[in-house]
Amino acid sequence: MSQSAPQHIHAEELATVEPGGEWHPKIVAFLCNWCSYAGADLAGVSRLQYGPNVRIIRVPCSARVNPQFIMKALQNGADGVLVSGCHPGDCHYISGNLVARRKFTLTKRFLEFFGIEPERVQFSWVSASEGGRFSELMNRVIADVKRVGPARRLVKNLP
Amino acid sequence: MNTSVSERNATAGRAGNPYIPYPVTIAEITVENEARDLKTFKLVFENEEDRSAFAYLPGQFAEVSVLGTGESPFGIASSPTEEDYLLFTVKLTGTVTAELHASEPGRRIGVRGPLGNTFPWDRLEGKDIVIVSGGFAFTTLRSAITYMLAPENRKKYGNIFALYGARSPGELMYKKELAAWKDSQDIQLHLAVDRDPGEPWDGKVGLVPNVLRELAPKAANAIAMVCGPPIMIRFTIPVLQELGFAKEDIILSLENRMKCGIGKCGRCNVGAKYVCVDGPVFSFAELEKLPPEY
Amino acid sequence: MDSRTEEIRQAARKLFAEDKIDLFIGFEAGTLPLRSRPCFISAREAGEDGAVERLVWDSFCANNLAAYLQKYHENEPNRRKPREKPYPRIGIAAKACDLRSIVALTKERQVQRDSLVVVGIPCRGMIDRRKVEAAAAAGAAADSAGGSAHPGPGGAPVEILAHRESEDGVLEVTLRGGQTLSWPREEVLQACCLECRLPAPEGADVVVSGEARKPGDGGYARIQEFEAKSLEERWEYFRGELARCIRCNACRQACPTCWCKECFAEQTDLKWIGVGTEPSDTMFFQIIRIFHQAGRCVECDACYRACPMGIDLRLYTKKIVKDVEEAFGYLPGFDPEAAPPLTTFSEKDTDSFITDPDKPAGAGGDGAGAGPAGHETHAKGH
Amino acid sequence: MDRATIRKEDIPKLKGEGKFFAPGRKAGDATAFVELVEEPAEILYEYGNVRVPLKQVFFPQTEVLCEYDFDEITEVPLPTESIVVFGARPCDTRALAQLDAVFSPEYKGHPDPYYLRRRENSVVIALACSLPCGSCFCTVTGGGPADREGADILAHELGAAEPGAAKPGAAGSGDTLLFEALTDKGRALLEAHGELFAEAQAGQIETAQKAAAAAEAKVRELNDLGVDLGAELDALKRNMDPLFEDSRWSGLTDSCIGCGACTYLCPTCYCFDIADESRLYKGRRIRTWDSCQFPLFTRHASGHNPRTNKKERLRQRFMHKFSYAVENNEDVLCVGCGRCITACPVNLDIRDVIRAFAKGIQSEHVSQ
Repeated sequence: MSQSAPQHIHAEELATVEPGGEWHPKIVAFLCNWCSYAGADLAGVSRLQYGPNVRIIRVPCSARVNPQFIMKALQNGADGVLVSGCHPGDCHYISGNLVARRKFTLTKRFLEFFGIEPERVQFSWVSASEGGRFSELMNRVIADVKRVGPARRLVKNLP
Repeated sequence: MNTSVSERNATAGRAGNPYIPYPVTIAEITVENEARDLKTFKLVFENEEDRSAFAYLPGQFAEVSVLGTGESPFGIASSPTEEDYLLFTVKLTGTVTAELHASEPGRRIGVRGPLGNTFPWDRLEGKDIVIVSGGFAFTTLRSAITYMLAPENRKKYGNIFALYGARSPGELMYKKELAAWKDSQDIQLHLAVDRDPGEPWDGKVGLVPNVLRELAPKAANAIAMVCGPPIMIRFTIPVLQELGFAKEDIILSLENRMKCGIGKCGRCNVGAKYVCVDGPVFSFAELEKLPPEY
Repeated sequence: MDSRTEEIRQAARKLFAEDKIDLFIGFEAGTLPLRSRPCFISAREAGEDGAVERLVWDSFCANNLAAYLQKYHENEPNRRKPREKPYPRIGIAAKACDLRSIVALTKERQVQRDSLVVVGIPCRGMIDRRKVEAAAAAGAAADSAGGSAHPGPGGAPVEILAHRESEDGVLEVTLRGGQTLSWPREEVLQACCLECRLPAPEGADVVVSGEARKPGDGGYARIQEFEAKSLEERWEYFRGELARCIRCNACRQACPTCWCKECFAEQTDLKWIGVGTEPSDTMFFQIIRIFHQAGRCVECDACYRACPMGIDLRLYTKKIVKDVEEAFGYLPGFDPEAAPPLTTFSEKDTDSFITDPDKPAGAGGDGAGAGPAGHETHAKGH
Repeated sequence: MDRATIRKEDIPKLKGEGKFFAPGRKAGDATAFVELVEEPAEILYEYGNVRVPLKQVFFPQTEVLCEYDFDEITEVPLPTESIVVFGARPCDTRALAQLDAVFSPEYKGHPDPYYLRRRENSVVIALACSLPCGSCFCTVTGGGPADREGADILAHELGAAEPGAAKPGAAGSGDTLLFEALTDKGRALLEAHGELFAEAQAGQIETAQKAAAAAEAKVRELNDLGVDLGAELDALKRNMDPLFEDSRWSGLTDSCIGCGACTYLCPTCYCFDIADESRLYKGRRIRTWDSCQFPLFTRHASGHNPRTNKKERLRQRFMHKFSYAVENNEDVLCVGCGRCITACPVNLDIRDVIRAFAKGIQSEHVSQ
């Protein structure tokens, strides 16, 4: 149904080329509700600058992020995907991010094995108090993705 | 079983391509029941030539097409005598129906059809008609009743008996039509609910097969048309046979998963018959010869 | 035919006679050369003449029979009352890989181990049909000057009419045209058998005689070689292989641990991938299908063997096996108690793949999955 | 000019303005009809049969029906390019004839414009089979290694090895082909390329006929399933229908793993799915091959499924081929190419099924 998450991981909506002609990558960020999302919020209220082409999808825990979400974002044209949760030990659900870490370890290596650029899919930990770290992280990811250019691999060719 | 496929229009879709839907607009959406999972969509053709190409008879169905979500087959609930629009009553079940239910009037969608065969109108002429229905399968029978009650058609048929049951009064669809038919001399309409509704109710109480046995419509020179959930059909057929209806005179309508609606895609077959083109209307005599894959 | 065929028949006869099983799953002769096929004998049939005698064992019993078990042991979720009908008791002829699958399925509660009687067969490795065809084509070309051999069906370079295996491990095939060629079976074994690290059927209830082959080295060398290639080369290879995919789902259906009642690929409400052959969809399907095997894949190569288009799926399944072992010290084996690696964690698990803005840039970590991660850790209970 | 010879090296010159398909090798050992884009084209002659059947040229696995932007439909124009296919085995062209019947407007009252348009614009050149494989049973289904059904031209390799020769001297050792035009479209192609053809000699025609007869005898020797379905359609139908409830189905289908390899690689299986795929509001409606072996094929939105298990699904496949198709089309939906046998991961063999019901037909003969 139209409300379902994956259908809405549409990066297409994001403006990709600014009037000046500079290419801005489309980044989808899956942030855990308790730490990273709050960190992003703090970055916002603290007026810390980071690239505008990020669309944040809030998830209850980084462990909620299924590799299928990442694939779906890439398929729908995201140039980069970031997943961020609480620092190990700080999970709201005690160990969600530790289980997630195993999943992400494999996801990261596996996607690279197929030939997906390592810059495209990144994982991080950001706490609720780390607004500065969040904006630095975003800028880092944006710079990385800019370096490798627009996503081609895995992007679904649709009219 | 009545009108052969080739006699009807060979193009089920725009520009002679049966896969391309006609553009239509949702003119009106009516919530049909208290559970709010049944809505009737009134669709209006955008092009006059499409409207006239879409020549149908009660019993047929069409593929309603929501771009981006897909297509689903629904029985046509309107009658060809209601010339200006098509009606489809849709139960909220899957992705297409959810998208339809979330729509507002004014949305443009598509329709492919008319598809399938019709009720056996040639055979029905001059006969008494017994209609038995339960739940939301009443749609194509609404079409049939409206068609027969039209002034130009009424004299072709004898006595029209209709029994329509639902779980509770709030689940009966087409309230306006039901009210009009109740007052009409042209049809004996009986409404039934499964159990005592605990509210004022002047209809029957009981399951459709039991109420049918009690009302006992005459089988002489009559044909029965039955639509409803499989369990109701299973218990209604013996009652009709008790009443004296021959297997050939019990008319049923089948449903199966469909995609193309034109006999190509291969999924709706029951034995060698394709529900989308050889059906959906079958007599009980025909169905008995087919494997039970529906 | 393997001399152990008779032993397997004896075992099945005994189990039926003692009323220990309702069904026996083994292999029977196939209808094509270089093929044996799964065979099902019910207790009712077992009394008939020649029923148990259908069972054979040879070098072509490659299918992983564990794939059939969930059908008979269907897991009924949220069942409160005890099951009315007992689970059918099944005897199964199992190689080590089938047995490892049975362990994995038992852990996932898809199979009731105590209603199975596993007849373990020390595995000598199974012969790879495609290797034989390729070797035969090369042999025939070298032998009959001035022309190639009679090609076989479906793109096979040569048509093999018959095969014969000798006890001392030589495979002889007869080609159309009467030519015969032979190889020591070691030369034409499946790669997964040559690499197999656990060929002995540990934990079987009955074990037939014979010795299993010597354990192989796991075959990670090819993965390391591939990891060392450039991103571009890896992508091109994947793209080229997947371009042949026809979405027949044979890989998924043949896999004993692909048991979801509804595959993510077929979910319609939450539609993950399209139904067509758009490369992005076929890739999405394979990446996630194989990822779902992390910590569960027993390297039986059922998917690779089943693929009618000969896609190199084993490269990717092996990669996930290697990563799981390197990162979490886990190899799906015979231990029903070991916790699957993705259901647990260790505080010492690697963090090396994390992008840390406080550290110098490097695109977050491992890079190309090249080699083992920084810290090797071990799963709980392993 | 109905019979003429052409040199193999000239075959790519038949391409014309449109598309030209011929057997080729994909990566790995898979073979298929590949589009030859440029000359000199590499055409594969050494093949028993290509793995992916000819249907993919006329009924591609994925086909766009229309595109849409929000609520506006843009029809995708029907294919207009001309198509020349060279080197289809006669079983594949016979399969085309069976598909023609299904997609024709006469079948159930509706045409399939996509398939029909491609067929109208095509010339199909069959290449007679000189060396049938062990899994071939074309003669059982009414065809044969030099069957003419569905083809516009039947080509024969001259100088191909005699089957059973001690030293197979390469299936394609001869460099000349004999063309027999079977339809007007075939004759037109020969005339349009008159400069490439030479008058066929009586000896060449005789050679081709001999090779065809020998190949046919070979198939009969390899696979005599005890029944000639093409000649006994009535008996087949009579014997298949009561089989619906036969207890043997579960034995025949026990080993099925429920994949779609048999149906996707079958040259006559045509079932398809229609689906929308879009990003936001823009997208396309596609149709793709589908398989009766998948549970989703028949599952209603309510969750009810008329065919719940693999026995029922596999029975549907065989009943469709040998009973329903006979009733609807007066022909079986099988050409005996053997692809489903070789592609099956568990060696489930359609010949076992045919043998099983052939017994019923044989016993009819005895009782007569």
